[in-house]
Amino acid sequence: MNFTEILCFIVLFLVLPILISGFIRNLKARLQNRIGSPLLQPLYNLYKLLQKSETISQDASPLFRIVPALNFSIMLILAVLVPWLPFHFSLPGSEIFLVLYLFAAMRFFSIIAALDTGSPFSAFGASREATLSALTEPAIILSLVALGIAYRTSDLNEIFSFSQSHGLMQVSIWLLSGAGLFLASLVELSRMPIDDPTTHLELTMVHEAMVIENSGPNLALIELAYNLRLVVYYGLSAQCFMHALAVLFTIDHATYVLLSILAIFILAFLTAAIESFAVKLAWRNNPEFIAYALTMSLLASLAAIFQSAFASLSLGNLGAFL
Amino acid sequence: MTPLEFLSIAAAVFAILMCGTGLLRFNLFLYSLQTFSIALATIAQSQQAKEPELYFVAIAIIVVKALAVPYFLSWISNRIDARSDPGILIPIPITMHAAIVLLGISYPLAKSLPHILWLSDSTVGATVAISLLFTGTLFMLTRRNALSQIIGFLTLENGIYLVAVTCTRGMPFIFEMGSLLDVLVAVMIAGLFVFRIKKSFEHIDVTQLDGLKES
Amino acid sequence: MIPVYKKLAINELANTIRADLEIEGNRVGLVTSIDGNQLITLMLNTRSGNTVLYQAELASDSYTSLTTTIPQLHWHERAIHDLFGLIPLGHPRLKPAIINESCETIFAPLRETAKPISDKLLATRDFEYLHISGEPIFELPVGPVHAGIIEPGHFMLSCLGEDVLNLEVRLGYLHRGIEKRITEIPWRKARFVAEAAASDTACANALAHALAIESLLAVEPSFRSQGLRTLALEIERLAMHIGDIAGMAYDLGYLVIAANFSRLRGTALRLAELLSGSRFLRGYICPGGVVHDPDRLLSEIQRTTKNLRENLKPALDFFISNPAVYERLRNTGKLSSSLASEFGMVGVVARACNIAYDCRQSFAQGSYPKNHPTIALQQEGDALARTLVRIAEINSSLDLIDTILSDLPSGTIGSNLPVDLPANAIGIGIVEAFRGELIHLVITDKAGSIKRYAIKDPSFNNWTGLAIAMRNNVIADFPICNKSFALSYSGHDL
Amino acid sequence: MHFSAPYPIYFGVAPLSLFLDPLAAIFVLLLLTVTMASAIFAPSYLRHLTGKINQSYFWINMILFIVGMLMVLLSANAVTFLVFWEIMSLSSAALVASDFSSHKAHKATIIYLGATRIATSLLAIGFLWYYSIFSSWNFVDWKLNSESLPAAILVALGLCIKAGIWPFHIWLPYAHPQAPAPVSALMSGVMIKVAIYAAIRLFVLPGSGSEELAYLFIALGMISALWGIVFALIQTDLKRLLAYSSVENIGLILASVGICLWAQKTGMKEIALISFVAALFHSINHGIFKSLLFLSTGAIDSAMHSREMKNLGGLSKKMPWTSFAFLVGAASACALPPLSGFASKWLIYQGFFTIPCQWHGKAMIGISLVSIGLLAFLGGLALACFTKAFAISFLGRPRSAAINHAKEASPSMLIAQLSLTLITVLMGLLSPQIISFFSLVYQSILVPEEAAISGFAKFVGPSLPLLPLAIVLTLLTCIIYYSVLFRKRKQLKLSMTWECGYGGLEPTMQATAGSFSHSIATIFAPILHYSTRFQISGKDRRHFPEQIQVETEISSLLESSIYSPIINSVRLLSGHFSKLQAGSIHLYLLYVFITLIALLTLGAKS
Repeated sequence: MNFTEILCFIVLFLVLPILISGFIRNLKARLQNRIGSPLLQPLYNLYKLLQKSETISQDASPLFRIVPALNFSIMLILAVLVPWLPFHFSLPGSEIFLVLYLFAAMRFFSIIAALDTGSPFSAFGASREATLSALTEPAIILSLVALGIAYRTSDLNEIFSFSQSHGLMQVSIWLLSGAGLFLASLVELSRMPIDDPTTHLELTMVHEAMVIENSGPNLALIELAYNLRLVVYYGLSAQCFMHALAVLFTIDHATYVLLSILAIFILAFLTAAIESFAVKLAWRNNPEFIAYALTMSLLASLAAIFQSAFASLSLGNLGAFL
Repeated sequence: MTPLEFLSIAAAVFAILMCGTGLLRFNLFLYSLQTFSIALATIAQSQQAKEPELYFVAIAIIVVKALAVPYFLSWISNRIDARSDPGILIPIPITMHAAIVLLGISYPLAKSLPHILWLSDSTVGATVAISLLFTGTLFMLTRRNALSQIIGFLTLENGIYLVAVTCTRGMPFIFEMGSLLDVLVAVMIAGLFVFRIKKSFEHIDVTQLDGLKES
Repeated sequence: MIPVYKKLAINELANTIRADLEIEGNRVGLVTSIDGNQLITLMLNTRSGNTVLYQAELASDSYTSLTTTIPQLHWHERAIHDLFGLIPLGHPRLKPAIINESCETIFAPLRETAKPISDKLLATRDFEYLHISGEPIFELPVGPVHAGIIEPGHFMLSCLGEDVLNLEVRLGYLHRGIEKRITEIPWRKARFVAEAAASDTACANALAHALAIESLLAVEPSFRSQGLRTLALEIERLAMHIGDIAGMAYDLGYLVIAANFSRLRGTALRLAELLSGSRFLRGYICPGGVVHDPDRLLSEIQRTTKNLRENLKPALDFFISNPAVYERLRNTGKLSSSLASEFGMVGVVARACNIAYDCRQSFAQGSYPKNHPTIALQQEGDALARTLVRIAEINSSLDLIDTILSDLPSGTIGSNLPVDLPANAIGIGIVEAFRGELIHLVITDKAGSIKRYAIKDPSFNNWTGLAIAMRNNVIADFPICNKSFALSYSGHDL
Repeated sequence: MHFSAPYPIYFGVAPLSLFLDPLAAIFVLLLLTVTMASAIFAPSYLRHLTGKINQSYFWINMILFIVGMLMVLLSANAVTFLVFWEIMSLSSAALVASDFSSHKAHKATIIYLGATRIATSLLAIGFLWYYSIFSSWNFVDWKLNSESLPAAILVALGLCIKAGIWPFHIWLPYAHPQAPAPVSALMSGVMIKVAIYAAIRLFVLPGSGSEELAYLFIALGMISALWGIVFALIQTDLKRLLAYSSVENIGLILASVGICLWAQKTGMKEIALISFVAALFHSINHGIFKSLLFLSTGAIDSAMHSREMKNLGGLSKKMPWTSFAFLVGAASACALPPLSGFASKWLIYQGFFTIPCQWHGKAMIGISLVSIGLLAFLGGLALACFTKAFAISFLGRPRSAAINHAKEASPSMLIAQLSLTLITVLMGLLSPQIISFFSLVYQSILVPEEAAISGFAKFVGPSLPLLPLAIVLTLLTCIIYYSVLFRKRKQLKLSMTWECGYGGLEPTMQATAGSFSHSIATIFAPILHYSTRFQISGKDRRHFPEQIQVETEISSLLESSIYSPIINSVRLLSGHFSKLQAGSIHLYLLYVFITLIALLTLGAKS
């Protein structure tokens, strides 16, 4: 990795989280024929929140204030470990299970922080988060494992480097994994159709209900971590789609980088469109939506196994398989 | 992997996704996509096998099965106010995962098929064809709405067609057209039946049709 | 209209009401008191359009609760308790309804001042929830101030996980003393107070007030003004229903449709502005007629209606033909037909439960006798049924507006009213507001001034329905249930 | 490191024979660590049980129990094993019964005794069978081949009962909560691992592997894991929750053992190594963090005299150190990096993941894919389970008045907990080193190819940079906390939790244990038999219910539809048998006579 790439990474790392969430907000407004807030509104919000003083519940334990900082730092580490942009730090530890359990750690702490204040709203937010994440976890792991099987490694950096390409089967693995990740990330990020981030109704929310007791700089950290999580998830699925593209066409690196960023914006656009045109699911129907994410990842792993089967066919050990 | 196989895998995926929702209109949309990819697969096959009349078959499939039939069925579902299917036996998401397992199983099955015309690269096609048969049957098994039964049947029919396209070099043109016409007529008649059932029973729940055996 | 007036002994009252309710088409309109010395009960017959007013004198501050045998009176009795300090003995849910419990003692604003409140009434007014026992139950307080721009009301949901087992509605934050105020001002000014009872129902309230006063004075407004009044009422219904659908779409997360309907509500409100000069039709209807003839603007109104209809149709189709909307609303907030009639639901809620009651037919006035719309009925009683009823009513209102506009009788718009109200008279105005049956009851004293002015908003009946419909739904369905009932807080609290 | 010391003491057929190899040494180390912690913990813990249990009775049984376990781990032949196994089982049963007054303890002891009886008899039959095949009591002589497979399966079932594997786990959630906390820690932390140790010694160490046993272990293990965590999730008693969570973890360990057996059979050296280390490491980890959690629960119990979550809440302010220890234990149970639970769970994942990557074995690929998905799901459920356990007990507002009088546990109890906490953290941070040490153990016993070992070491090191990760994480957190939050501490306002303007929320207005897990429980309603029971009373129930009582019920499908019918029929049968025992001498003489004739005829035949 050369200096320009590191510079690009840092710039995108700083700019994209704000820009993407601003973009989604603005686009949603435009789809409703409103002018909408400026693209940098999330930044202004963060600035405002950082200036504010903070009110916390008298029932809260010290954990309550440590968790936002802790979660944000986990998120920073994750953003470096996960290859969500087409630049690769060859850092150790960028490993499927480690990365996913770091995400799980964030969830663990945010659930605990939500329950810390003893607020009934954050309580059911936490309960929902726990339920949904348990259902989504298999989908996320399996879509990454499918890629892992295809490349025979659990190292994400290796998976997302362009080591091999095997034609259309590879394309389908990438596409299905990308789709699985994207659908699962909609659940993970509590967006439509699971959770409506724009609604004012505290009763229907997941993420917003969990952080209902947080305020000021504390909330700013949570928002920032959320925005970062959003781009990391979207970036990862965008990378999946881009790899599918790269199997089909030869693209030079600069174009590839631009296209990757474009892909993230396209996913953001998709989110905005879903949030404008989709109807929020009833709570009991959420598993049906998550089932789609799981289906995509299962199909991806099936495709990966098929591909291995073909690879082994070409190696001549067909007998071992049949 | 050839484009034919890629497209047929897409068809299998759409068929499996179809199992995951009870919303009839979404089912029909996915069915339409599935048929569309099968039609494209036919075109790919026609190029590969140099059989130009398959072009016409593909176009006919698109017009009849991918557009007309779904449109007709969605019109009926609007008319009789049937929008979703609650499912029966097992929860709808599980049906979808079962369909994936069946897709996995169809691979060894396809390999063990006595090959009429053994092309090493059409194993995937045969796998998909078998999985479409499975998926269609599973769909019919686990749904209670009469319209879903028709959709399941059509999926099954797609599977049979795909066997014909991938495992043989396609049936004679006239048979294709004939069977296509049959499907169209069958759907029309089934649609009319659904109307009648709705009129005489006030519902189109096939699980409750066992009440008929009394008379 | 003038009700038939009957005097009863207090111990006969319950039996009489029950006997009356046995008869097809009879329902209880309103139970209240005049000055704390008696109970009056307004019975309505929805078939013949006749009304009966029973009056039963009270010997003391307490009486045997009617609720124990007639469940639908529980809210009325709570209101009487708040307003007059009368105690219904044996009432299963005696707690503040109209005046919030933060007024720690009963001050009974409508009570005859001469009569003091006995000491035992000065008990605490704590709002006792129905506590559900069991380890896993947790309670979720919501409100009174909500995150959206809505009126204050507090809800207590007792939940098991996501499932709501019980909903307690706690209102009374908006009590403004409207009923009291009307008796204190000259009757000619009263219409401004009356229509402020619920501002989104301003037109219906003004009309009910006008009808009540006119029935006292035995004045018949001109045909043209009757047509204009019906027009105004239908425009209000149209605008508010569109607004409710927009709210529903918003709660469903269907943002594009929500934005679209919100815009169309603006168009409907523009119709109101063209007709009356006020977007919410305030100050338009007065006893004796209407205040302003939109003669030149009628063609403009016609054009806007046509425009609105054209825009509305695709939006409505888009909304309701979406199977996801359909599925989301179906079986959400289900209210059984039997419970709905036992608790005396009115309006959209009742019609969604297959109860064919529409004041536009039962108590037709204005242009309704000539061309009343068919009653939009649904069977299921869920949020979907209520939405479908609203949509049917939007369409019928549009038709009605067109019909009225096409042959509006010519003539004057107002008539001269006598200076004084008759003494010891009773007048009622019953109007189908967009939420349902709205009743204004005027009783004058022997000097001919208003002694008691009672308003019964449709929400008054329907709040109970919301609490029942929420049972066994999930928490996340509460906003949708609430929106499908679309109840008024201020109309209830008065 | 081999050490063998046969003694000329005979148990009828075989000498008392002990030996210590690295494998046994690791388990002995676990035993000693947990024993140490429990011993430090016990004296002040027992103070709150004064009057309920007899101290000398407790200590005698405790020592017997520990010695029993130690000797089981050290025994070199089957007879020694069985003798000390019995001592271990019976003394632990006596410990479960230590609270004489409690009816629950009686029931738990009976169930536990029944389970251990069956386990011992299965083991005894299996061992005899083994002996008849190999004509030796020594474990080293026992091979795993097609001939000895039935015996192996019998032994495996016996061990599964002891380990609390589905469907034999029934005794575990009764016995563990009833025992005093130090004993639960030993039982859950070590005793059930002894069964795993025996499984490893008997089935893995022969080195030949077995597919049948592997499939049995994987199936039972994964089912136990799912079953255990689902049941753990809906418990409201902390100790029962922990007991069920042990079922989950032991299931994962067994599944790993299964993978190891499969890999040995099919010659996948690397996978065998990974899953062996995974099983071993997770046994040790689980031993430590589960003991820690049990001890912390014991500390709560001694402070509050209750383990029901409905009485707890807000304890973190009263018992900060205990709550810290519990938090670390819970995080480790959720396998959060960089704690020890993660490292071993990671290896379990890798065991499954490597199978499709190596592209070997048709059915196993499917199984491993499903298992990975299931593991992820289990991870999510464990997260829900332990966030619930920690947050409902320690966070929020007090749910009962007793909490206001709660005090931090005594120093000795804290030392016990915190030392285990420290071990958990250290084992996580040093996991690459520990893992390579464990792989050496495997090497020293089984001598696999060098290539597998070196490949494995290369693969673990960079993939698990937990120590640098922890350091970076801590630094980052401190920097962010200091720069964003700490600076503003002067502006910090304390206020009530948002209470809708009502002035103080009631204790019921916060998450309850039952509500938190309700959504997931309804998903699993079919296997949990989860149902909600309403009792509505009042004069006019239709319109104005006056009292609503809600209870959720779970009854395990296994208990209701398999075990109780069996127990009932046994009871019925034993009723019939009791008629045989009429008390008449003549009747007994008749039995003797019949037996004599029967034996003579049998003897004549052979």
